[in-house]
Order: sequence, then C-alpha cells, then structure tokens
Amino acid sequence: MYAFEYHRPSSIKEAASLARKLADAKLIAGGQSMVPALKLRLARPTAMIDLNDLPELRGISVVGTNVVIGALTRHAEVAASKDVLMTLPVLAKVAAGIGDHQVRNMGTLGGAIANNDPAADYPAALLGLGATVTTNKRDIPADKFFTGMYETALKPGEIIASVSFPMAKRAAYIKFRNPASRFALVGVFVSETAGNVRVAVTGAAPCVFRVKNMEKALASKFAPEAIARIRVPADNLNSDLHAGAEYRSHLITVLAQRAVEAALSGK
Amino acid sequence: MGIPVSMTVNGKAVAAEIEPRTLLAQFLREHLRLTGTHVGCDTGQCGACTIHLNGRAVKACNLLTAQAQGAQIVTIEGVAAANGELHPMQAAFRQHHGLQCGFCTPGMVMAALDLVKRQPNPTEDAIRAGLDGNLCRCTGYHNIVKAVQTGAAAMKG
Amino acid sequence: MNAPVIGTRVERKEDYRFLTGSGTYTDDVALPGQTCAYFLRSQHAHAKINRIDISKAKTAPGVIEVFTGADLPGSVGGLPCGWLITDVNGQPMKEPKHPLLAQGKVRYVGDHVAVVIAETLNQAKDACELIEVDYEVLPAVVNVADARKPGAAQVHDIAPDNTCYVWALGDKTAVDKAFAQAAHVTKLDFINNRLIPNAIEPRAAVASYSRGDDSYTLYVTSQNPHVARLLMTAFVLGLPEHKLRVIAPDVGGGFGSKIFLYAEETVLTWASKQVNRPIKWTAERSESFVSDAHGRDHLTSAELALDKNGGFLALRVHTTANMGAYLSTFASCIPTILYATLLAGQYTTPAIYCEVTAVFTNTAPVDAYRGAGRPEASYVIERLVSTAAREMKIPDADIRRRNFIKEFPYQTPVALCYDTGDYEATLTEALKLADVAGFEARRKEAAARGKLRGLGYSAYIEACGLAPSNVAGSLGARAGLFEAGEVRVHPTGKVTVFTGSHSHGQGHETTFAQVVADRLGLGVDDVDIVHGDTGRILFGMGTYGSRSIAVGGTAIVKALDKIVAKGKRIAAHLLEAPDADIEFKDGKFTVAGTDRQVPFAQVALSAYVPHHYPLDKLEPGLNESAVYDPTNFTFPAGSHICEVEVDPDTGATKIVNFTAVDDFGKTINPMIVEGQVHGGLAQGIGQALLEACVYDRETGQLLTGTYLDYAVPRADDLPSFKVTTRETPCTHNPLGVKGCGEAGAIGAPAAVINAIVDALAHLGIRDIEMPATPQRVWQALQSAKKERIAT
Amino acid sequence: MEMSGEQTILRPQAVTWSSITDPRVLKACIPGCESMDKVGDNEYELVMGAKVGPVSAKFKGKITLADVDAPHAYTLIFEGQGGVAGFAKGQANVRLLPDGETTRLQYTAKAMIGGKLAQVGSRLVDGVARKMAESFFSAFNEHVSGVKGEG
Repeated sequence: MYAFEYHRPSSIKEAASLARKLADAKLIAGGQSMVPALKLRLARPTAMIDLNDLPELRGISVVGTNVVIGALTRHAEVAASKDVLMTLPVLAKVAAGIGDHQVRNMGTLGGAIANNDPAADYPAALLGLGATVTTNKRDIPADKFFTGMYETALKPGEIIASVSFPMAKRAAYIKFRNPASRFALVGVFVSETAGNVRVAVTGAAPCVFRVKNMEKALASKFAPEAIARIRVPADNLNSDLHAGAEYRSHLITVLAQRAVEAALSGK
Repeated sequence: MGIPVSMTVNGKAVAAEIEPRTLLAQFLREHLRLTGTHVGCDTGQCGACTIHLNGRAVKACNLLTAQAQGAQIVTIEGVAAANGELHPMQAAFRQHHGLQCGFCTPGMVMAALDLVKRQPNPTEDAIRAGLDGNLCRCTGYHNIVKAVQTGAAAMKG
Repeated sequence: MNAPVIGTRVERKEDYRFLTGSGTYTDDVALPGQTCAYFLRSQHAHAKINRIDISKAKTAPGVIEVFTGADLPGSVGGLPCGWLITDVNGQPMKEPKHPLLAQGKVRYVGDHVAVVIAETLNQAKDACELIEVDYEVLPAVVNVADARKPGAAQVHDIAPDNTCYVWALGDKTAVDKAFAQAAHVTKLDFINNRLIPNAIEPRAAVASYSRGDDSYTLYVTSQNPHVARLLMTAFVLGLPEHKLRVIAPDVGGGFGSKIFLYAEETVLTWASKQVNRPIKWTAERSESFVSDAHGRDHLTSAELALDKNGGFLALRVHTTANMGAYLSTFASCIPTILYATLLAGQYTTPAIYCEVTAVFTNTAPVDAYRGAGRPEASYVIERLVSTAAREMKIPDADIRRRNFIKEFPYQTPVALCYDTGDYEATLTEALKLADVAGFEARRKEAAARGKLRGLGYSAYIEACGLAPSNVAGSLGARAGLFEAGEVRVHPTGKVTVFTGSHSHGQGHETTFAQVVADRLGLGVDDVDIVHGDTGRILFGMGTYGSRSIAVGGTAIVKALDKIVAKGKRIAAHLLEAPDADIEFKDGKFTVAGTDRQVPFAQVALSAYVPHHYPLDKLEPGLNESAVYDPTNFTFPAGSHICEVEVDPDTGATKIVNFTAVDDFGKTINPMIVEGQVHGGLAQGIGQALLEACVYDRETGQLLTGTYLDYAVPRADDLPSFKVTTRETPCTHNPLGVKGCGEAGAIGAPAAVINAIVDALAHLGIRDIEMPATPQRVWQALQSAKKERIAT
Repeated sequence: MEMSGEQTILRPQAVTWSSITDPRVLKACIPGCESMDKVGDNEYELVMGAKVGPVSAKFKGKITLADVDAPHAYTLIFEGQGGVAGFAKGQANVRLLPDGETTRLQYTAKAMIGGKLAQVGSRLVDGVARKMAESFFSAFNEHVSGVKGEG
C-alpha cells in the first residue's frame, strides 16, 4: 500500500470540502473494494476521507411508499432490517446476497453504488425499482445515476446521502453467481410497482441496464412465459473467462423468467 | 506521518500511533503481536483474518486500522475463558475435527460465532451459506459444519 | 487394562493451540533486528533482460540491499530436480538451469528478477518499484498442445521442441496386438486441468545468520525440512549441511506445494549472511498464485480395448505433461513414475502401454499436487471404463466387477506389485451406502422437476508409502525414501518422539502418539511428537505421497521395538528373571506366567537412575531411533460414487450425494482418516467442477491469479459426504496401514465427471472437460441439441 | 477480443486525415492523456492515467502510427508500462472512407494487459478496452466535427 493522508470529517460538508480540495483523494465508507485495490498497489490516492463518523448517513426509514436507506448503512443491516423485510423484502434479499458475510458487515449501500462494479447487485435493485439517489447536492434517478462501467453521475465532491426505494407490488432478484468471486455472472431484478414494470440486469454488460422489451411484455402479462422468447442480443454483453456473451444472453432470459416466477410466488 | 488510534482489543484498551496505511490485521499481528489472526489472501476472500468489530465478523486484512478507531475488537485470542478453557464453539471444532492445518481456523471460529449469534439454530444449509466468507482447503467443510451445529447447541445450553 | 487407543477417535492434541490462536506459523516468527524482503517478479512470460538498474532502489529509504542474478556468486547453483528420467532413447531428460534469480532471461510471469531487503515491507516494495528492467519481450508458449508445434517459442536452448523427455512404460507390441483383436475400443481425449494448490497459509521464510558460529537458521513453510536443507546446502549454496538448521514450524497446509525447494527461501538464506540480519519474506496471495508450483496439466489421448464381454484387453495412453518453465524438485517423476505405473487401476488389464512427453512452457513450474500423477491416471482409467460400459450397455458396477483383480499379490504390467486389496468389497459397500438401488426413482423425481440426475463411479487405486529406496533409485530418484523416528523415554516414563514426517494438518501429533501410547501402555497425553526441525530430528524425508503413517509411523514402531527390547532386559534385571521370560503388555513388564511385574515408568526410571541396573550389559538411558525403508509401496484403493443434479437451463451442476468407501488398511484414528478423505474429496470435486488455472494462450499472463477468478470450493459448493472405510491390512508394514491423504483427490474427479456425463448421456453427450462449469455444461447441451436437429 | 466501431465525421476525408494524424488532436482525445511528445517519425512518448473503479494506474509509453496509408488508413499502436500495476498494449486499425463531404471512420481495436492488471482484472479487459476505444473515437469526432459523436 502506498502512503496517504487520512481524514475523518465530522460533517458531510467537511467531507465534501475535503473531497473537493484534495487532489486524488478517495472517499472510504466500508472499503471492501477500495482496500484490496490499495493493498495491491493498484490505486494511489493521496488521501483517504473516511465517512464513518457521519451518523447522519446511516439508517433506514419508511417514508410514505418509499424505503429510505442512508448511504452508510451496511449490507447486513439492510438484510436484517425489520422495516425492509416488512415493506420491501426483495431489497433485504439483494443485500443478503452481496459478497460474503464479513463483507456485508462492512460494505455500505453508498459505497457499492458509487463504485458501480459492473457485476454488483445493488445497482440492479436501484435500477430495477426506479430508486432515487439523494446526494448532498441533488436527487438523481437511478436511470440517470449509473452511466457506465464503474461510472456514475456523481461529481467531484458530491457525496451520496441516501437512496429512496419505492415499494413494489411484487419484485424479485435472481443472481447466478460467478463461482469464484460470488459477484453476479448475471443478475436479473424484476419489479412491478404501481403500473410500472422494470427489468434490470447486472453482471452481463459493462454497466447495469434495463431490458425494455421484457418490461413491455411483462406489463401486458406479468408471467414467465411472456418473456420466454425475448433475448438480449449477445453483441454488447461481457465475455470473460467465466462466461461468454452468448451464455450470458441465455442466462438473462432464464433468470428473468425465474425472477418473474419468484415475484409472483412472493418468495 | 503517524495518526493516533485507540480501541479495545479483547477487553483491553490499546492506543498507538500508526501510519494511516496500516491494515487492522497488520496492527493486530505486528503491533499487538496477536498472531492468531492470519492473513491468507490479499483480495478479501479467504477470511482467515476474521475478527469481531463491535460484535460483527469482519475481515481484518480488508480494513484500515483507522476504520476501527474506538471500536471493540475481539480476536481469536479473546474467545477462550480467562483460565484457558475453550469456548463451546472452539471445543466443538476440536470434538468434530473441524480443523486440520489450523490456518483458517481462527477466522472460521470467529465467523461461526457471528453466524450463531444471528441464527441460534442453524441448519446445515444455513451454516454452509453463512460461512461463505471463509475458505478452508483441508477439511472439505464437512466437519466444520458438524462443529458449528454442535457449538451452536452448546452455546444455548 | 487400558482402553484401546488404536482405532479410536482421539481428539487432536494439536487443536488447542490452533483453536486459541497460539500456533506458530512461519510468518508469526519475529526475530530481533528482522528485515523484510520483497521479490521483483517478471511481468512477462518470456523476455530477455537487457539491463537491470538497481541504483535508485539501493539508495531508497530503508533499503539494506538489493540483489539480482548477477550478485549471486558463481558457486551458487540452480534449484535441483530430484528425479532423473531417462527418455526412450536412453538419454537423460533435459535439465535446464533453474536460477534463483533470473540470469539474462525470465521464463514465466512471476519469475524472480531481484530481491530488495529493507527495514520494512513497504520500504522494500517502494524500492522494488525503482528497479528498472529493460526487457526484450519474446513470444511465449503456455499450452501443452502448442509446445511442440513448429515455430513455437523455445523456452530453453538446451531443450529443442521444448521437450524435456519422451518416456514410455509397458509392452507396446502386446498392446498393439490386443487392440487388433479387440471386439470394442473406447477412445477419449482429455485435458487434466491445471490447478493451483492454494494452501491457505502462503509460503513464507525467515532466515538468519549467526556470525558467532557461522551458522544459519531458516524457518520455512516446508513439508520436508531435511530435504530442503540437503538440497539447499549441498546442491545450491554449497554450505556445510550441519551449519544450516531448517525449522518448519506449524505449516498451514501444503498439498504438495510445500515439498519443493523454492528460490525465495534459498535466496533469503544466502542473503542473511550478506546483510548479517534476519530476513523475512511472506508471499502475498497474488504472489502465491504466480509462483507456487502448480499441479496436473496433462493432455491425454487414451484407448481401452475390450473383448465382447467387456473384459479389458489393453490400454494405450499418450500424455503430454506440462513441466512449466523449469523443473521443480520432483516435477519429472509425477507424470511418469507416479502416473503411468498406476494405469492398471483395480483391473486385470493384461497389456498396457503409456508414452509421456514432458514439455517446457512459459508458465510456473508444475509439480506434485495432492495425488500427484495418480489422480491423472485414475481419471484416464475410470473415464474410459465408464464410457466403455455405456457404449457396450454394461452396467457400471458390472464392468468393473468383471475386471477387478481378485488374487493377490498381483503383478501389474506397469511395474507395480499390489500386495493386497478387496475391490469387490469396497464397491459393494459403496453401492449400498449410495443407495444405488433407489437411484432410478430419484432420477425420475428430478426429471419431474426439470432436472437431470446422474450417477458416476470411480474405482481408484494409488501407490503410497513412498517408497522402497532401491526401487525408487533404479527409477531415477536421486534421494532415498526412507523415514527416521526416534523414541525418547524420559526418566518418569513420559515420551517424546522425534519424527522425520512433517505434519501440516494431518494430525501426526495425535496419530503417532496413539501408536506410541498403544504400544507402551501410556496415555496419549504422555507422548509428545516433535517434527519439522533439522536441529532436533535425526533425519527425515518428509510428508507427501500419503507416506507418513506407513513409512514414518513404521520407523517409530521400529524404534519402539528397540525400546521394548531394552526395557525387557532392564526389567529382567529388576525382576531377577531371564530376559527371555519377560513379556510386555499394557505398560507392564511381567515375568511370563507369574504376577511379578514392573511398570514401564519404573523401568524408565531405572534406565536413568541406574542404581540397580545391568551396567555390565546395557548402557543407561532409554532412547532409541530407527530408520525404516519400506519393502514395497502401499496400495490404498476404494470406490467413490457421485450423484449429481444438472439444471439444463443454466448448466449448473449440484452434487447431491457423494459416497466414498476406502480401504486404507488399518486405521489408527478414524476421525482423522475421515477428515483426510473429506479434504481430498473437496479438492477432487474442486478440480472437477470449479478449479482451473488459466494462462492467456498467447501472452502467458495468468488470468486466474486471485480468488476472484480461481474458484477454491467454499462450504456451500460441497455436500456432506458419506464416508466409510474397510480394512484389508497392508501386508508389509507392522501397522498394516496404507495411507489416506490423497485418496479423495484421486477418486473424486472421475466420479463427478462420470456422473455429469451420465446425466447428459441420453442427449448424446459423452464427455465434459474439467472443470465442468455451468457454461461448459450448457454449451455441451447446446451442441448436442444442434446435432440432434442436424441429424 | 477484437472490437469494432464506426463514427461518421462531418468533415471531408482530407481534413479528417490531417486531424487524426495530428499529435495535438490525439493528445486531446486519448482518454487520460497527460503528455505526448514526438520522439521520431510517427512516434510519440506519452503519459496517460487510467482509472477503472477503485483501480488507477499511470502508464508511460509510446504511441506509434504504423502502416500509414494517407489519407486512407493507419494503425495506431500503444504500449505503456504502468509500473507495479503491469503493462498495457493496444492497437487500433483505422480506416477513413470518404462519403461526400463527410467521412466514415471505421476501426477495429484490441487490447492486451500484463502483470498485476491481468492477474486481477482479466474479467474487465474487454470492457475497458471497448470503453477506451469508444471514448477516443467519439472524442475525436467531437473534436473534429464540433458535435458530439455517435458511436
């Protein structure tokens, strides 16, 4: 690991001003992706800005028909939250399947979505539910938030405060794991909210994306067979050691159907 | 340039001035000489370095020491009774031969304790799923699963 | 009378320290004044080094020294290979120099270029980045199939066509003749996938030098510290052997990868004198991936000839084996002596011919990994047998039974002589335990859920207990393969045993204590086992090839024989009876036919307080050692049955049942034996379903260099196993033991793949390459579907 | 993996050609390029920063324009050393096809990484390479056409 300065701001404002001021500084929340990169000397930030003293970024609340989760809330907290389990159980399930148990005890919602790993689970949940990301500056709808591979709409000095998830009539997330990393080889999130169906796919392409033709088919009939013949073309899908684009394309259809089935059965 | 850190480790208050880049695992092993916390990988998968931070299992090699400022830390050295008697979970690992080379063992025991705290009556599947953050290359996990079941039962008793 | 100790599930003596974090692994060792080493490794698979500039690194903060290949004196040799293979033309194998630090060229990603020794690890790493290396990158060859192609990159000038040797075993003429007359021939081509051992403790070393007596101490993660010392002093560094003490303290798993002498510990030992301070190096996992010796990596074409009844007539095997860039310590004997000799399996196949071509590639050296040659052999046989059974419509169990060896001793056509076994019994037991009778019902039930079930068999054999030294010597071994043991009885009758076997998870401290306690009538806690220290132990060849109990254990038994013999003479004196009348049982020396007796502890005390002692006939003290060289290999064997369920929509395979019935001869501690089987199975299943070491075929970059891409099985990848043993005692060692450490890894891969193929066979699929990842299974299903549509 | 793409440049072939061989333009369009200095005919030394998620590396290397067939085609070759992170190589074959007052720019590109980057990040190589190529050529289009390129 290279040497760096360490800062532990006590307010979001201070954190944001440090982030703007310090060139090549990195925000650290749980650090579960950041620390390995540091250890391997694959990152050389001049400073780390630790957000762990910002309790206002933590917590889960139900606001009307939305579940609002603070950016610093750990995956394990979301997975175990009674509020989440009561109002939006699919989100608890997504959180419970991220990384491994120890990672879930450290990793945070804000960290995960700011990192936007192409195979991460939370981006699928945000996009699949049409969630809204609230930063210290503005609200960003999920459709605008994830802009590319490891890229988001966040600007320098912009810090995620919370994410607001609309409750769903029904929803499910099915993940086919990479056997080594346990990230999503392909993960499909399906939801039906008031008059709105969403299908979001992670792991399959450089960035999480929606499958509009599946959404359309499901909007007219929310049943697995409605999408059984819809394929996402392999052209722009990822191909790596573990899965080729063709296989990923196939998995999207299989998993989407399973997600619909699971959403219908409420499991 | 050092930064001050302080925390409680196995019930004892510790304070030190460290380089910001010091990992918690490094701090425990090198500064405090608590070498029961092992380091088996550099990407955060193997779990040999698992400790408890404020009661939750985390990977000490995947944390900056500074992130543990003010925390309550328990390592494998803090699990047995003060007189040296094994904790029921440790005893169960011995009884069921849930360890061979012993290298993953401290992390495995720490993860198992956290698992049982969440699920006092874990099924075999729940144990296997709950140990997803720990690699063991010796046991094939068969006896670890039995040990955790027995340990869980003993912890209730 | 004491309760029996042999054959009981004694809890392990070593566990307390491991469970409380008080074990001492190499990286836990901290010597005063210790420095840190970091190795600069090649990022290229193959490159010429035009120039190395270490000037900036040398003056970096905290740096004590920087060494490159040029700094090693001419007297320092390369890392030796311990086994000479003679090729089909009578020529010795090609043995290119294996330098400690690169000499003008690097030959694999991870090859050692320089070492920086600094006050802290971060300083060593910082300085390493200041070393400037001018590489001229050369084309690389990584794949066995490419190595001998015209125009392939040449790894070593002295090995044309990248060929280390072409070696053969068996009667080619007899095999050709049998094939000509066969009613049926089954042919399969396979890749035995390359694996990375991944002991969870990374390799590490701490070397120190004492100017006072010109001696060295090396703590190292080794399975065989004496061998490391011998090779390092006599063959590489040219140091007096007695001036180096090698200590392998608690070692966190090895699986073969810690048998070998590596560059790192050797460089550290040499450098500790240059800097006159202790030096520590601990591999980071990403270094382990590129620099530990890998395993397997065979490309094989195999054919089985059968008569019309399914009787095996002959087996023909051609294998190309990847040695990697250099010959590691035992690399050359793995795909030959430990592979081809096992090709008879459990069967009476009368004619067998095997040709092995070993090739160099720009990859990490390949050497023994759990099973070492035997898993590859077993895979060849058992895949062929199940494929032949399917083709000839003979049930799996029947074709095996029809060909089992039933009379012992049995001389195979590939050099080995099996002393004993009962293959029928293990198979029958396995069929029962796996509930094969109920399988069809389970298959139907799964089919109703849209899942495909399959059952796979594997009846494996292994040669363990390595080995009679004279036999090994005649086959090219450059070392003996005996083992040493010493039993030191203390004045109070407590015992310390010194063994050359090393324990890195196997539980020797318990198993060996059981052997001693049983023999001397002591409690297990009255016996301590010391291993892993050349300063305390007579000698040792170490632990590998499931040899510890059969060879190391027997050495201890031989020493115990001497203790008991001497004890009898002391007791005879104390009891005033003739030596010949003394019996020893349950810890007491008794005059036969009387109740006059003296307990073991009193005899021990007399030996050290020889007031009433036959000083005219016997030396005081009670300390005996023995060295045992086995007369034959041992032949553990068993039957594994795997049941899988394949999800045809995703290609994912789930192991729903795994049964292993093994015959290890007598078992000392069934709990430990079962644990060894479980661990072996996990690695065998890992090979079959999950693990693959992949290098980029063009560039030689390691693509599976972290746990994010190399899948070591986790708890939820595996089922609970059904494991039991049967005992046909080994006929040629006193304990009747055969060894159990590798069985699981040997038997499991074929069982798993046979099961998957069984699940898919009705769709026209006859093979799946390991690891059978979901994508591979799905692709096989897709091609089968296409073929069915086409025809 | 080889990837390909096309941009429609709203400038004639000759203008497009002179821009795509202009080191100042290249410098402006190569993602993360910090400096670029001519060291020979069609040969430039450059320093560029690359950032992929938590990983960032600075590459020092060389850009060579080979197989130059003015004003139709060339091959752009990049080789960079990223220190402890490893190294990267990339190659793009560029063709300019005149289409009235506009030019169709076609490219095929491939990338290769070595060292720690390859060891840790093989799953990401193709995605990163695709992104780099797309961002280079669309930046070029934007630079030359004065409008945001469409890939």
